[in-house]
Amino acid sequence: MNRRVKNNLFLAVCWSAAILCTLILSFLLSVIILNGAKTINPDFLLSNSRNFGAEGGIFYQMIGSVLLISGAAFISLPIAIGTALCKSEYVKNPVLQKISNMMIYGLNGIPSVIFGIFGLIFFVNFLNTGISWFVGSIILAIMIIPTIVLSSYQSMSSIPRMYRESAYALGMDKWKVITKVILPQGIQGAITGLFLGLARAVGETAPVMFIATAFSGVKLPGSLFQPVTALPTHILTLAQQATNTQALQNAWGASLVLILVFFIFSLSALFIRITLQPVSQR
Amino acid sequence: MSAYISKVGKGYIIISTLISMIIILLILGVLFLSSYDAIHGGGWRLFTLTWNPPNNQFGILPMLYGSLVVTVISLVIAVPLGIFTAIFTSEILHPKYRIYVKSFLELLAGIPSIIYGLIGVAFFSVWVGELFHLQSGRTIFTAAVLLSIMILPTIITLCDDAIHHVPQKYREVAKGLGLYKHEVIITSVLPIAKTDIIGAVLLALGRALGETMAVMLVIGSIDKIPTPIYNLLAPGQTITSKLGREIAESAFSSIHFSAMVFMGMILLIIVLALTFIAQQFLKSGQRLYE
Amino acid sequence: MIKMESHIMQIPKLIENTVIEMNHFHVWYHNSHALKDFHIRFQKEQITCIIGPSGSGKSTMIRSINRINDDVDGFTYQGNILFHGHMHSHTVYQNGFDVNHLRTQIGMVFQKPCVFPRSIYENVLFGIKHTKKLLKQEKQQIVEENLRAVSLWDEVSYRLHEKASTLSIGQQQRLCIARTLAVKPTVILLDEPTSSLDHFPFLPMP
Amino acid sequence: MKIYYVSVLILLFAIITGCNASKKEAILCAGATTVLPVVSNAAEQFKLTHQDVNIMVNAGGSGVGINLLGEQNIQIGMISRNITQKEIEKYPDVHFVTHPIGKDAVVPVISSEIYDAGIMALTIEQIAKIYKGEIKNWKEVGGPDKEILAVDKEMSRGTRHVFMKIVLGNEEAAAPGADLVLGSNNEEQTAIAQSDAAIGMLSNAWINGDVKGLSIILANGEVVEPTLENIINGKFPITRNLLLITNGEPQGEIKEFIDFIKSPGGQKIVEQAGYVSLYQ
Repeated sequence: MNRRVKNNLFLAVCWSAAILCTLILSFLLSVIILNGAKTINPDFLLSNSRNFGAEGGIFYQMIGSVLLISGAAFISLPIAIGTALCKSEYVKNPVLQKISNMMIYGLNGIPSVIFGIFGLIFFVNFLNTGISWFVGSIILAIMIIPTIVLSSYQSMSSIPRMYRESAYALGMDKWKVITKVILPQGIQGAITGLFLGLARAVGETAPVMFIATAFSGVKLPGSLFQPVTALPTHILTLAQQATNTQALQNAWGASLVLILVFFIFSLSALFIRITLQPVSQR
Repeated sequence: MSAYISKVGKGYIIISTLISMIIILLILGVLFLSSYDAIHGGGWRLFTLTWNPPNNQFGILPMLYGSLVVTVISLVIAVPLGIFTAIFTSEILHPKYRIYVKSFLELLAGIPSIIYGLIGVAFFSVWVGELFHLQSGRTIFTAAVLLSIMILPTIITLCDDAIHHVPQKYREVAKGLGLYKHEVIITSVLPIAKTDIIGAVLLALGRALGETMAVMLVIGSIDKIPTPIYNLLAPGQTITSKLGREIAESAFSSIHFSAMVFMGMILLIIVLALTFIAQQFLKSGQRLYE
Repeated sequence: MIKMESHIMQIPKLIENTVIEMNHFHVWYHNSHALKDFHIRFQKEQITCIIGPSGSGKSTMIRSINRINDDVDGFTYQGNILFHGHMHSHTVYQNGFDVNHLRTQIGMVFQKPCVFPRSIYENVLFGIKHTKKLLKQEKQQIVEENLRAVSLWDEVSYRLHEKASTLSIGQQQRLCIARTLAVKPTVILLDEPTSSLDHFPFLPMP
Repeated sequence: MKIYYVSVLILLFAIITGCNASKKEAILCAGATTVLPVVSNAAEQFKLTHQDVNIMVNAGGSGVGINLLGEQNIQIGMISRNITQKEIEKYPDVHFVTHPIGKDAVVPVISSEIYDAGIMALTIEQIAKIYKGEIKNWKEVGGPDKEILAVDKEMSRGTRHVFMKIVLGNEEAAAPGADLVLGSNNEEQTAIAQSDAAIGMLSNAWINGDVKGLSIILANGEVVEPTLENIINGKFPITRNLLLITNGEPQGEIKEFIDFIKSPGGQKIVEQAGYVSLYQ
């Protein structure tokens, strides 16, 4: 019976680990949702923050976050699609493939604070752009390029060779094949990756806090080269005064909004991925 | 006309590929150039115990120690918990629910770290302080616990994939020989999933090392190795928290700044090495959620 | 679904000579009815062959006997299976029944060979070492005995500690049979194992 | 698909040109969190009368203010200490001009639990010993038997410079007895309130029910409370000026903004924030 005892013990350990994890993770979510829900109302969402963010709302922080990630989307999407096309259509040499994979996975693994430092040195100081919306968007764009490249490459390489060959057989040149056959499929993968990337980018604090955001007094940036204010850095400011109940309340509210934005992006990515049809089934 | 467009298109593809390939080299190059002053001026003096910029002392050992200890402890907590939970989701839980659990975990894996930081300041540091009767709950241990919770979803979902990908036939053969469930899992499933699990742990290790915001808010930010050296309930400092707090304070092109960048470069090199090694282990690769 | 019954010659024998009997046994996978109202009696110390077209439910039936099917998604059953062991008779599908013990009594060899990524030596001992504490000497003896039984000993005796995956498919399948024999089951269920054997060596049954 | 892309490009183009066309002048300020509430409230009021001026205020500490101004990334630096000789030498092209806008005291603060237990005043020497690590328990200074949690600030913070200059004699002195290093006044206030045996340094404006200001026992035995009155008459030993710095004499809107803070209307904001105005 010793074996049976061991078996039950093992199963009990697995069950308790799973229960523990569920408890921890649902604690996290419920804390944010319950505390955040108390704060969120139209007034909170539509007014600007006062007194270090402890009073007022988060209207311009939301606008700032949207500006940052839309800038990132515009910059990263074309570059990433180009890279994915190159990987799937031009690079046939396995060594080159391996090198490009290493570069992309490497870029994906770089800690976010390093991107912040890179932006601070290269853009803010070396190119002297100042702390600005534009630099923040560039850095976030660099961060999400790998996600988009991998996702679009995956959907491009899933197109059966037959489709390419029949297109060539009709006398289409390479560029025509790319735009008519490869891209329509690749775009969906790219959009999936884009949403996943943006979900990650919208919550990033370390890369933007030195290079793109200002503390207060920022409304809409007048140009590309002015600072914005963003949700994550706002939460950072509020978290540093966590004993001020009003500030903490606002921090929960801002967190809930941030998480909702993150969930919307993630879920749309999942949705697109599920509804994505391979070219052969259209 | 068509040939012209084709040329432009090819140019676009090549340029964008070059951009995305060169960025990582550019980052490495920029960091190296900026840390050159510190390496040149400091040399081995960088690896000492005292960090005091006004006196030109830039010892990074306390930060290296902090990063190492925080990461190791968080893995010690998260890896067993994560693997057992992954065994639960892939082997014990009814397959019907697995997809929901997986989606939930993958969503959790992406929650922004600043929110973990907020929860850490508002709850964990207070709890740790009260639990151990400390003056302040901002300790290495608090940071490690918070970090372990952050990497838990990543570990669970990657290990679950690894275990799930073990072909069903191994389980059936082992069962057919009269093995109990725990023997089936321990002796036949886990050894086959081993390499993927190692890859998952390495990826989680990389993520934990590079985590900034959550750690920065709860670790206490003292540039000292605690006494005695194994006292985890003392404040400390990691490379990332040091960078997050101090990089904007140091003047550009000073030795101080250069020493900070040097730390960043060490961190980057370690994390890149881990990523490449992990990629060798994870043959299935190409996951989007890490 | 073709009813298998029609393809099997029922041999009326005495009850006490029966080792396994299936009574009115049904299997469903989700909504598909894979096995319909199946009766059979397997005799002790006999080889019973079941022949039928693919998809007729042969594997389903054989996998129901030692309850390997339990964890298959959507599996439901009706009816009962009796197993007459050394001392007791059991209803296989009974709450609280020690299914692991049952599986040491009813061994099974699958259609495709499946060796664990370990040495040949450890593969033979894979099942038996959990049920019995073995001395080193005994282990050596069990390995040799069972490998000889599947005519593999001469081929691999000099490289017992190499990975089992270095064997050919046919050798791997014989290794799988040896692994099952090592547990000393009363019954062995063979799910078309010969389709993987490169030649047909003589298989002495215990 | 093509139409989508073209329209996106047009939109992007419109945003960029539109932003540049509106040419709003922006004044960037950064620096000490001590000065921050004054400047950011003043900026809000200033904008009521000067609609076309945009003033952005960033935190970071006095050191950050000086560095950013030195690198000419901002127009106004906010500092709560004097510029050191080293910093002036570091930026030879920049001519730092200081503009005092008020006065503040840096007060040694303790958790309310310790204050209620009877510790209401300490000598400078006792505080110095705590930060040097020579006094480690509150009972050594007549309080309850609890270990002291000494909260320090990041090196470049103005509050720390002023405090350490008086307490340890050198504005960049290391504090080996410190148990925690934090940044802004807000963060330090939070940590001291969360603990029940902490000592720290805060600007006078951050003292509240959870974080109590200590009185200081002078060498002649006189006890000086951190009241506005004592700060105004100069009795409280750790006081400082709140300063704005610019590169050269300010011009145009920057000058108007600084003049506004110095005006009676602006000084009212200084008083509301808990500081001493220039007129007192």
